[in-house]
Amino acid sequence: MLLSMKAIDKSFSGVRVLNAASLEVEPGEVMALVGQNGAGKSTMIKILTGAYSRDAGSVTFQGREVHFSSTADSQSAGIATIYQEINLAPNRTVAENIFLAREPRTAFGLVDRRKMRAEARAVLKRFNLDIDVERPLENFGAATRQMVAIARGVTQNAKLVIMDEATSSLDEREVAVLFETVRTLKRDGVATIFISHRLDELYAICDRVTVMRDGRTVAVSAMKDIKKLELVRTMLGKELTAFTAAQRNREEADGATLVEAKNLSAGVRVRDVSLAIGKGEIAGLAGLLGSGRTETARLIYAADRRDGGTLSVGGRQTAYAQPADAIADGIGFVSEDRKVEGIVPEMSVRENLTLAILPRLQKSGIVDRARQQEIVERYIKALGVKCASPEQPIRELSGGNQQKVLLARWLCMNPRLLIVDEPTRGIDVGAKAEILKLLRGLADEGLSVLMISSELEELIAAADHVTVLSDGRSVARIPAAELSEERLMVAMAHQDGEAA
Amino acid sequence: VTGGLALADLPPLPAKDKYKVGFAQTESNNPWRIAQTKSMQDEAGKLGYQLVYTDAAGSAAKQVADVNSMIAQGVDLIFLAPREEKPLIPAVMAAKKAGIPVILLDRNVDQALAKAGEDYVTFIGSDFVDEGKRIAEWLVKNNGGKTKIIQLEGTTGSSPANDRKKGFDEAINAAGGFTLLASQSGDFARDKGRQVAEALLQAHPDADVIYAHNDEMAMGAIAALEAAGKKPGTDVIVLSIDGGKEAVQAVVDGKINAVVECNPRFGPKAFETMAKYAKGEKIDAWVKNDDKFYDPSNAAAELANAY
Amino acid sequence: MTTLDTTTPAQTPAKRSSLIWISRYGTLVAFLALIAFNMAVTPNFLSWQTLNVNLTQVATIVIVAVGMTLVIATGGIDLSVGSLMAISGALAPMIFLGTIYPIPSPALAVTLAFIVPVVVAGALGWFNGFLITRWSIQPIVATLVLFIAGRGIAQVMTNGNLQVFRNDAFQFIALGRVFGIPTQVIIMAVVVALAAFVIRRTGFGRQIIAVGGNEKAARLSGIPAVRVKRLVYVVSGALAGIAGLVVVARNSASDANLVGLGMELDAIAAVAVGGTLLTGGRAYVLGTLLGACVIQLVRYTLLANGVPDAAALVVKAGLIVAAVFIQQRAERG
Amino acid sequence: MTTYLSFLGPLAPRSTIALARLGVIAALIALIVFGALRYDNFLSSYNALSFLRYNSMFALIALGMALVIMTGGIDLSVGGTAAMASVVAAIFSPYHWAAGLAGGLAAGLVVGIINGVVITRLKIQPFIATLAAMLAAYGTGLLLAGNQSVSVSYDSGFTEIGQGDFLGFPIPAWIALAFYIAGWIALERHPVGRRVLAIGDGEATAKLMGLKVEKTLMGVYITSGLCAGMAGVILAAQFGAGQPTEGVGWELFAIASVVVGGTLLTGGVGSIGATLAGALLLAMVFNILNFENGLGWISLSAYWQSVIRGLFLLAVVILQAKIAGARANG
Ligand SMILES: Nc1ncnc2c1ncn2[C@@H]1O[C@H](COP(=O)(O)OP(=O)(O)OP(=O)(O)O)[C@@H](O)[C@H]1O
Ligand SMILES: Nc1ncnc2c1ncn2[C@@H]1O[C@H](COP(=O)(O)OP(=O)(O)OP(=O)(O)O)[C@@H](O)[C@H]1O
Ligand SMILES: [Mg+2]
Ligand SMILES: [Mg+2]
Repeated sequence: MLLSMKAIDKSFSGVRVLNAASLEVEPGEVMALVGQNGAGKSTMIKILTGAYSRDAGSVTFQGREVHFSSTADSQSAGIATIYQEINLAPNRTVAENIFLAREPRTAFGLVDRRKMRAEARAVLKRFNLDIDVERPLENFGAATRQMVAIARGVTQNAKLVIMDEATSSLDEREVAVLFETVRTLKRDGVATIFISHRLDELYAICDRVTVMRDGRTVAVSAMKDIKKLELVRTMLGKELTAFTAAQRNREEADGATLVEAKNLSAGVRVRDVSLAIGKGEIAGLAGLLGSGRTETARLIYAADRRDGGTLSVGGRQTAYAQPADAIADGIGFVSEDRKVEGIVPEMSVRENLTLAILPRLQKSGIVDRARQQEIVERYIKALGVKCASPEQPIRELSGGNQQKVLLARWLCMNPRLLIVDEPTRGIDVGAKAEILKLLRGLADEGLSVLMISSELEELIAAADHVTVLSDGRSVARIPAAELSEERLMVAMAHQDGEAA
Repeated sequence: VTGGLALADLPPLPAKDKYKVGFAQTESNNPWRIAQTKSMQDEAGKLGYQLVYTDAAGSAAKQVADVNSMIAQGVDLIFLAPREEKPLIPAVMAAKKAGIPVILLDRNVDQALAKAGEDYVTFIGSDFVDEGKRIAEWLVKNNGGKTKIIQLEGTTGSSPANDRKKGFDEAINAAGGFTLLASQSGDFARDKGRQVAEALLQAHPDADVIYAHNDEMAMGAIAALEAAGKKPGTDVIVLSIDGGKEAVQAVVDGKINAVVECNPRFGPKAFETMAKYAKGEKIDAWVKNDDKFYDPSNAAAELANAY
Repeated sequence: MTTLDTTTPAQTPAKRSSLIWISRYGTLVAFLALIAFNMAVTPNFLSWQTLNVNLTQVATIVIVAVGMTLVIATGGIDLSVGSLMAISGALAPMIFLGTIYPIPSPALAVTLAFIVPVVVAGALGWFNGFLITRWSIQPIVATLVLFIAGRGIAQVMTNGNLQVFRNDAFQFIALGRVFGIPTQVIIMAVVVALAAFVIRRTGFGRQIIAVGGNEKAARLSGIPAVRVKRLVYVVSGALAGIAGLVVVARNSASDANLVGLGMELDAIAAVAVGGTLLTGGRAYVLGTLLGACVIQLVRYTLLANGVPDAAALVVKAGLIVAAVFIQQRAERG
Repeated sequence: MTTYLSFLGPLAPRSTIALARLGVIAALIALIVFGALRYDNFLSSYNALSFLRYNSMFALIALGMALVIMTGGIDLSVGGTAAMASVVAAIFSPYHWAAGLAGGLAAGLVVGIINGVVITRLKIQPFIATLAAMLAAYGTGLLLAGNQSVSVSYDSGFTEIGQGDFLGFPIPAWIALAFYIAGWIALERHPVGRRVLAIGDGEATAKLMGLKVEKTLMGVYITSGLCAGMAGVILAAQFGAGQPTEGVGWELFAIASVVVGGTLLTGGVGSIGATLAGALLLAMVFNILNFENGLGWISLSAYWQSVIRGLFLLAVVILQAKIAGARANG
């Protein structure tokens, strides 16, 4: 037994989030850890690594009872962790981030910068990532940052690598590379704890699975002995009725175009993007990492300034100066990085949820608390946000629940167009299906949605048509009828082939 | 130019029509300093001299740097109002080494380390210890049975605060019969002086003498007394140092009982001394300012002359 | 609207709001401890006059510190408050004494003497906000500009000279009483109440907190971050202006060299002791009031007990750390 | 091999900070040229050397401040610490010059340790912790000094530390230079520098990455204390006295230097060399103002001087912001 966590209890200000939870990992095995949003997976991990202290229970690692008081301790004991919220230093370079706290040294004890650079490059090459390792990390998007975090994790010569939703912002090719790495680690006898809400991934890579529910460990099983449906049932504690919920209800849009973007461009990342979204349509936006999807969405939302191109919404040419204008025009935007661009951590769930509709909640400047309360309660219930109370600071919520609150922030304003950038990132299967179903339902009522997702499966299931970007250009528009993974992959790789 | 024996080591000052002189002021955050600076500038203007003026903003170290920049600019003579006794020694020595005579204004430097007539020309000014002593002596004579004292000190660590306290305390102790209820810093400022006086009067309602190290704090103390429902000058004796117009007026009004003058108008005497030195006359080691003393007996008459 | 099956019912609501209250109790505990100490030790402590002295002395700090609380809540800081006090304090007498331009009607002169300085101070506050938002200059440096130059401006305006005056109408702001309560104390109370209300109940208050908590997210949620920031600096500037008026009125004299000197540190300390994080995203106006009272009481205690200045500095340092520590402990529960 | 990020190549300069550094150095050179053209004797060795001698103290505290700010903290206690250290150094100076030196450094060390402990153990925000330390340091200095300046010994050789020369350059300048070289190596070449900056990027994150955050913070505040202590020793040695009331406003000077040097007050980004340039630049303004007065055309009052200093600071930070902005949009 490499790791054994037994009867772990943990409460946060009186609310119990772990209740006699346990987790065991054998050397060299890949252990899946699953559960609904807020089940306690991340908390379990943080207790293991010493980021949190436990209230009760024991942790045995490599046969010895351990009591890590800081992540530095667990790291030096041989546990490498890739946390759910990417935790890296944005102003440091990529190379520094990979080697922070264990830099290669020269004979004088100084940093061996050349070696660090070379090694960083080599590691990233393994992930097909050919980036300038001397640039500050903040210059890169969520996916790249995630890859860097992974690179940092797997190069630590650890006995145990923990990946808390490391794949949530990766596309399939990157996931494949990651799995290759995990297999290599496995061959070297390194164990992995793999947390993910994408169940297919679990079947692809994991040996066993531990299921948590409401702070308890409810099942441990070999991966091959548990069917997907049963796994879901164990996680949710009930049947999942709406697993394939996002069925298209209409075969084609009714013709009225809501958004028409033509030849958008900005900087080097968006060069020439055109797309159109009909009223009541869910439009997908697909592309490889770095193809400019997020940037395009931000241009439409006026979060960034565009250099060229035209945008019309509802038949009128628009020139929003800032997001507030877009919002006033009925556009909502769920950004891909909830920690940096989404939540206001110290504010309560209530405040976070109603942030975008503040102007509407005011009567002569004063917030109408009763209405606010009512809206908040409705959406907490509708999306199944798990929180102690609406007054709980949002930072205390689990990642998936934070994501739900952010979705609610936009749904409650009844937008005409909702832009969602990786909307189901970090959301459990149950909730994901329900969110997709919800979006579809809203679309049927007339909402237009622009959905960016790295999960092709999800796009295929939900979108009425998908616009494919490559290298900052829109290269294809695929109607629902023709959507398939192969078709998308081919389109996405379009210019890639030329560049290589 | 030949001087007396005492001048042997001093750099000479050639006789010229126009000079470029430096004036290294300590700070300019109170009326007294402002009056001093103005007096120096006016006099220089009158004589048609060029005055290089620096302000050390209350830092002895910066003042040394200021003097150094004057030396670099090659002034003929430096008037220095030293912020402190000891830390300004390097400035005096640097000027001497550079062949530039220095005249000290209003505060002296440590006599163990630099000597008037050897290292610098002379010191023009009053004696802070003596000021404290003079006001104490007045109190001893005229206290009318009032003996419980609150002292508002100047900025902690500054030499006028230290000296005015020293002179006063020594004289009061020597006389006997007085109690110093409290002695706290009011930073030479009216607002702070008032706040401190308010608090001290509250803690010591029996106090019947307030001695402030400068006019500003005395005015603050008067405001505090009035707020506490006491009559300044009658219920409580108020004493001050500096003797600016406002304070002398307060003496006339009966709100301050006595004030020792510490005249900031150095200009005429400073440049006069400089002229004498240029002529090679022998200068005393200490050119004393003769400061007035205002009390009800002369305040009305002298009011017009107060600075 | 499509509704969903809720997966998990929300857990038992914890008493969140009471937790926030406890965090304020931390400062309160420190405050009460000081009062108890004084009752035991300081002569003549329990009297109306003591209360009066302390309240009038703390009023200006509180007025400034409330503005500082808002600024800090947006993640900024305002070092220029002391200098703005000096400018406002220099301007007012110049107006009613007719130094700038003789105004025949005394009533008009006094009215202008109230309005103009506060507006000027607010405008300079806007300038701070402008620097910060237009060029993304860090607040501590942007306001350092006026910290240095502002006092210089006040000194240049008055040539450094003291302005002494007697003007009952103007000085009502500091010497007057309404129902027996000193005017400045009333101003303080109104400012505190207003700010507390704005923070808790108004949209603007929420915007301040959101901008301080996560500016990017706030902007993406349609909050005009730039405008919010500029506005809080205007408020901070204007409040500093009011405080400047109170100080000069109280002293019957305006000294551009000294009015508001060191105020920024007092105000920031009050904010911190009151439990507002200097990193932004939170604002406890009542906490700030208590924090200022704690600091004032510490000062009073040391003075009244004759602790020598040098030693008082050390004690004050210890007490500030202790107060903040208690405050934080209470908060962590 | 796919190179789907290759289009990111052409973005020229590595970072905003590099440009800010250029900005401050350009401003410094411009100011020197301005002074040399406008004033006689501005470039005289007398002026240059006394400038360096005096401003080495400020350079030192700016160095400590820079490190602290890079972690996202702030140290308001530097002025008070320097004042107290000068008193301690003066008190010990009669025994041996080294005793004075050690005494001053020890005083700085103590304040640094206290700051570190209060910040990392009691978890009190740096602004408040060091504000309190500033008060306490002044108080202690005044108590030790009995409210007045304390003479140093002129016999033990202690004054050489402040007044002496070595190879034609003032010893304080050599000391500051040595500190800066050490600081540069630590920050740019030693692993500890990466740690300092990573903490500034986000303390919680740094902790999760397994950095010994508290230890590093401790070290940084101690370093700042030592720098202030060294400045205090120079203060005592150069002016022949321990001065308990000196140092007022030094912290703001240091903060301004650091920021002008392109270090972000939010932490995570910074440069040692540019901090030095920033300190020299701001100090140069004082020097220029003194010379301007000497021209006698307009005798600038102290009041105008502060207005001009404020405007100068404004110009420099706007210049830097513009450079940074141009880069961000380009
Ligand atoms: N610092 C905290 N303070 C208070 N409550 C917390 C804190 N951290 C986590 N929680 C609560 O603990 C519960 C478990 O959270 P955790 O992050 O472990 O969930 P998770 O299983 O990782 O969920 P997800 O799949 O959404 O990431 C949640 O209800 C969350 O609100
Ligand atoms: N300033 C920058 N300098 C260098 N690279 C950058 C910069 N900004 C973004 N990038 C990279 O360019 C890519 C394009 O970002 P964008 O978010 O537009 O694309 P995306 O298709 O949405 O990718 P993602 O999958 O990361 O969301 C990002 O992945 C990021 O790595
Ligand atoms: Mg989680
Ligand atoms: Mg993206």
